[in-house]
Amino acid sequence: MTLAGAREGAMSGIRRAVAAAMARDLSAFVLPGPSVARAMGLDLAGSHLRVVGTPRHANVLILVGPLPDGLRDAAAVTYAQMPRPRAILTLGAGDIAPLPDADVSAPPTRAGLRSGLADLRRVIAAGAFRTDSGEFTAPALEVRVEYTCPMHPEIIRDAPGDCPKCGMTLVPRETASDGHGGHGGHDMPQEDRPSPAEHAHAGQAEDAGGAGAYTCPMHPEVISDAPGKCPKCGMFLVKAEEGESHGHGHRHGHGGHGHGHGSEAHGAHGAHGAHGHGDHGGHGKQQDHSGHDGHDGHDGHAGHGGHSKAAIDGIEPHFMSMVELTEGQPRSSDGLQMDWIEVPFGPFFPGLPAGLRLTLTLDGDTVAGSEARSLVGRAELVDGPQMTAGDFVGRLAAMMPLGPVAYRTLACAAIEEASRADPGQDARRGRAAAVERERIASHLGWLAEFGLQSGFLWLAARARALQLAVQGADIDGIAAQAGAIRALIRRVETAPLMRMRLGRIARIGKDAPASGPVDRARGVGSDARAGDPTLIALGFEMCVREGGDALARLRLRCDEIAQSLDLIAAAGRIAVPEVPDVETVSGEGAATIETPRGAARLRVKLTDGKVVEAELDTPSDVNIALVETVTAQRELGDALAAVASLDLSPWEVRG
Amino acid sequence: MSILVVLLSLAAGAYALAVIERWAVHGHLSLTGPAWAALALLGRESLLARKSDRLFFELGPVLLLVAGLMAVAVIPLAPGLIITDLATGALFLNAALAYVLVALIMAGWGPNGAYAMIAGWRFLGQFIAYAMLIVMPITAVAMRAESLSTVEIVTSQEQLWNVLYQPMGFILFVVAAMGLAWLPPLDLPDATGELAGGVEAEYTGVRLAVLRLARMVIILALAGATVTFYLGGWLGPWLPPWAWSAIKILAVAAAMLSIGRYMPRIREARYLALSWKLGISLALANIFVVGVIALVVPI
Amino acid sequence: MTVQMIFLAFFGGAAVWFGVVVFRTHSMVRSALALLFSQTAIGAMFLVMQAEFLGVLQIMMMATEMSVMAIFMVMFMMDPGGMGKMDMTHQKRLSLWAGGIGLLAALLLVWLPDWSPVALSVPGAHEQAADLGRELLGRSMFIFQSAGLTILTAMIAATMVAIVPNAEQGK
Amino acid sequence: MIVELLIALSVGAGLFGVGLYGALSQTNLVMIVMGVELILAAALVNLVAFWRYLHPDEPAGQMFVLIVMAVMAVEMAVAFGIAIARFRVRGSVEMEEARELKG
Repeated sequence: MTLAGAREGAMSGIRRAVAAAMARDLSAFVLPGPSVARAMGLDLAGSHLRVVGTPRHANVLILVGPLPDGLRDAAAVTYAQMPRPRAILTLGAGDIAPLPDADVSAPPTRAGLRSGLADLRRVIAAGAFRTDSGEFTAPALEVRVEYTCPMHPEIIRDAPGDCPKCGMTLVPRETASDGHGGHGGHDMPQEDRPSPAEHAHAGQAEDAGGAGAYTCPMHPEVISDAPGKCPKCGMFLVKAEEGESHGHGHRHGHGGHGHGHGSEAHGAHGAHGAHGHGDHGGHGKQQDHSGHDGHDGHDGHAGHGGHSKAAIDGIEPHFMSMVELTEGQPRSSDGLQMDWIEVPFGPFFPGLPAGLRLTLTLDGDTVAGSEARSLVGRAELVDGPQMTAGDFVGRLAAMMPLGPVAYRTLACAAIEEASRADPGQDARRGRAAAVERERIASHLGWLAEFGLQSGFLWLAARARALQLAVQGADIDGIAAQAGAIRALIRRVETAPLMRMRLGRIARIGKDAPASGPVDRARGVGSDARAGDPTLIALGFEMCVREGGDALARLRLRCDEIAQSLDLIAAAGRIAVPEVPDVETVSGEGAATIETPRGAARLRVKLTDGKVVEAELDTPSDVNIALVETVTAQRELGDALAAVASLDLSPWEVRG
Repeated sequence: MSILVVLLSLAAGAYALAVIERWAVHGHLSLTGPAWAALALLGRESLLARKSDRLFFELGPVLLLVAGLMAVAVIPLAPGLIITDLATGALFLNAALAYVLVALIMAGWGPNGAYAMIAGWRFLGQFIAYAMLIVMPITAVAMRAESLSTVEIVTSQEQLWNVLYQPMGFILFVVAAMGLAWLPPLDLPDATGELAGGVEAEYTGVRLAVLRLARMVIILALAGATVTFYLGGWLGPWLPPWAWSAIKILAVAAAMLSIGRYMPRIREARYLALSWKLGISLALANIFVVGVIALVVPI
Repeated sequence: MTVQMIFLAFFGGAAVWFGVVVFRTHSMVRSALALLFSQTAIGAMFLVMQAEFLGVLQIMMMATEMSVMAIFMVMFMMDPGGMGKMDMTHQKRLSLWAGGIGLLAALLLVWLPDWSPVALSVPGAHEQAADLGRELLGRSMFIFQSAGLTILTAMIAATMVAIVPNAEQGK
Repeated sequence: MIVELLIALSVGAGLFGVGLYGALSQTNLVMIVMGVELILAAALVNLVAFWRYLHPDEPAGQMFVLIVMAVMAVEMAVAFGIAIARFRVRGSVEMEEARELKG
């Protein structure tokens, strides 16, 4: 047995003991995420392995369920970040390119997990070290060096040379292919890095002096032919350098702010710098400066033309102005403009929903801007020209790994609506109870994720165990767990520091569009169940909480768990819906179901018993738009807690 | 000789603490677990992050370990069982632990990763919160002992342990110590859910092993400091002094490790506000009360 | 050649060398930490000179002070990582002359006078700490309290200068 | 013992020279503060050396060192207060760009 990700070295002596230790001590990084594994009923954390939060600390990559196309590149980066020896275990994942073939594959069941882990331990113990271990390469990992003109960012070449516009020597710049796993930079030793500040230096050789002979040190746009005072601030104008006259804006070689955190951060800097270099008129003197690096050797003002602001008398020519660097940057909430870095979180970030790519622009540790995107993407609902009803129901349920029962029920209800079929009262109650059971599991899963994110590990462990117990449990199983679940809820309500952690963050106003618990936690809100006679007969009443912040959402979810327990008890039976027999009916129908994350609406069109058209509105589609609101000007930890409090499912978001 | 004994017991303590941590965090008790984990960690590749500040990256974990060891040097385990009994031991402990901050900033800056860098600077903010609350309760302790020597601080508690003499100081010190050792719920610099490991995020293999060992040593040093300052050090009936020290230190360390499991992480700004507005006022009141008691009631 | 002499020279050399590194390195964090190590070496010199309390205090205070310095360096520098190798100096010649002349003058002052007699023994560390305490709370109490008040004033004043004025906060 | 005194004082002189160079040559306020810190550190070394080798029985010498340490802290606090205020207004703590403060 060989391990694809073995570490270089002969398997002998002490290495055998080390390999045995590695086999015992498995640290797993789970793709797409532990939440997906739990939704499939797999108890990873309870299988004598540690689930870790960064691939750097993992030696096993566990892939659960099929890997969505949008996550493949990120998965490759994640794998590349793991230190060798590293292994891959797939549980029902199928094709996992561009990752190397799985070392062990097993079906995604509890028994499969057990046998898979046992096999994995054997493989690692036998083959952790190998003399001929190969390199792992994937397109996503290639760092491309491209050449760009410091003055004309639109000029990008693959080879060094001169800029066709101004004749300056192009400078190298690293770019990585898109789709990084959110853990900046991989580990290839590379010594000579292109320094962004060199861009800035060169970039300063930008336009020649000022227009007039005198200018205000504070307001460079004030230009006068004669000495005097600035009309804006009353300061004495200072002598500007002689130069050809052209109006210059505030250009700043922004690249000087080089923390350089990973190539993505570089990219972000480049983007910042780009608008600094955006427009500039012709400048004929540029050729004179082509190819000069740095500014050493320039001993005078004459012919230097090196500063985008008119050089103030007395300032040495090589001096790089900090005012210019900070000038165009947006102000942050505290008025101190810091270097902004763009940090990607996700798609496999431990504290965020798996598959969600959150890009935060950080100003210090305050979030200045954010962008949330689902890398999973929802595919077409109807595969091909038409599908049978059974295939369609199965496909929709498989597309939503975090809520399969609710979407299965939704698909069945919509098809029944289209075919005017009636499942009967008993079936309706069974279905309602099945959806409620999934709601309990989903909310418990959310509590586990929240516990993990906020370091409330007791909650994470307890909620995880209860979620696994509830999933797929029959009516007696639920009744057996009800006491424990209620105790957990009470404990959550009274946990110390909870209000301090979640209170008043991620507040959402009453007019912003929102769905599901997010909506009901702000005092108003709607619930698709409120119009369902079956549920009303079971005693359903809409839960509402005031506040609209993350704490209210937590409490509302707890309320809903308690209520769902009551509803299941009242329903008396749990039944996942059967695919309705539609034969050759044609027609259109729509159904709405309150999934754990909010109301989902499906409209289907049947032709001769086949589904030909379908349209789905999901709650996460609505709620993902709130990310920007809830993170704006928040401290990083609060921003992440805010995003988590929305309970997004990237699988529901339109691709 | 006593140096060797202290270092050996430190190693044993670190191992015991690792067992306790696994039990507290991952929920299963395994006596051999940490040994396997350490061995496995040593066998993994030790990656160097691209574009890292190599010097800081390498030096961070080592400095952390050195800071922890220096702090341990002034903690008495039994009469005569101490690496060095400095006249300014209580202050020296602070001085050594101040380098935890420096080490974390290095480890955060070194690997050139955003998560690690934010984590490093976060710890600086956290430091501003806990720093005064480490020093001010110690002042009150030293006032009672009329000495900064840790041995004399222990012997001053023969009549009554400081935890009863100045309970307020004890609480403040433990909270601050948990901040210093970045233990949950004050684990802002390596919050898994927020920063994917923070300062630890880019470390692998041997370097990660050093970092984790250093963390254990620091927790032990702080538990030892708590025991020395407030729980009467080696004092206790029936058992030999070293046994009392071991029991108390491990119990305090276990308590500090597991308390964070039962509550969410505190927000950075809240911790700062609480420490300065409430904590420092209480610490001043504590000093005042201790001063009055020391002058009026000779215990 | 006493042990004390060797250690003093070693830590002194380290202090000066790290002091030079402060202005020679390009990375600002390195610069701040070099200053920290310079100050730590000075603290070690104090320890060698048997001023235990002062040495420990110096080592403790500087660790925190210089870490704060480091974050300010990162905040207020254009090129904190030092990747641009920017020149951030001015009036180089003047500074070199001034530094050199200052050094020479100080050295002259050090080497010319006759410092004898030199005291051989110092009080023990316990005694020193106790003496210092009595000094601070006895004869020099007024000076000590003034220093404390000055620090408090400076802290408040610096905070006042640094925080956003209320009027602007709303914007 | 006289040699130790001379070593310590020479170190003080060296730190003073380096600090003076730094304070004069740097353009950034924070770097200037670093230079000043070095100069004050030189004073500290001298004070401790004088206390140790000339008047070891006089705790007032040690007290002086405490006062200088306090001055270092105050100097830093004030300098950074000014730096923040200036950065807020101007976006720069470069001395070259603070000419209007020159009067």
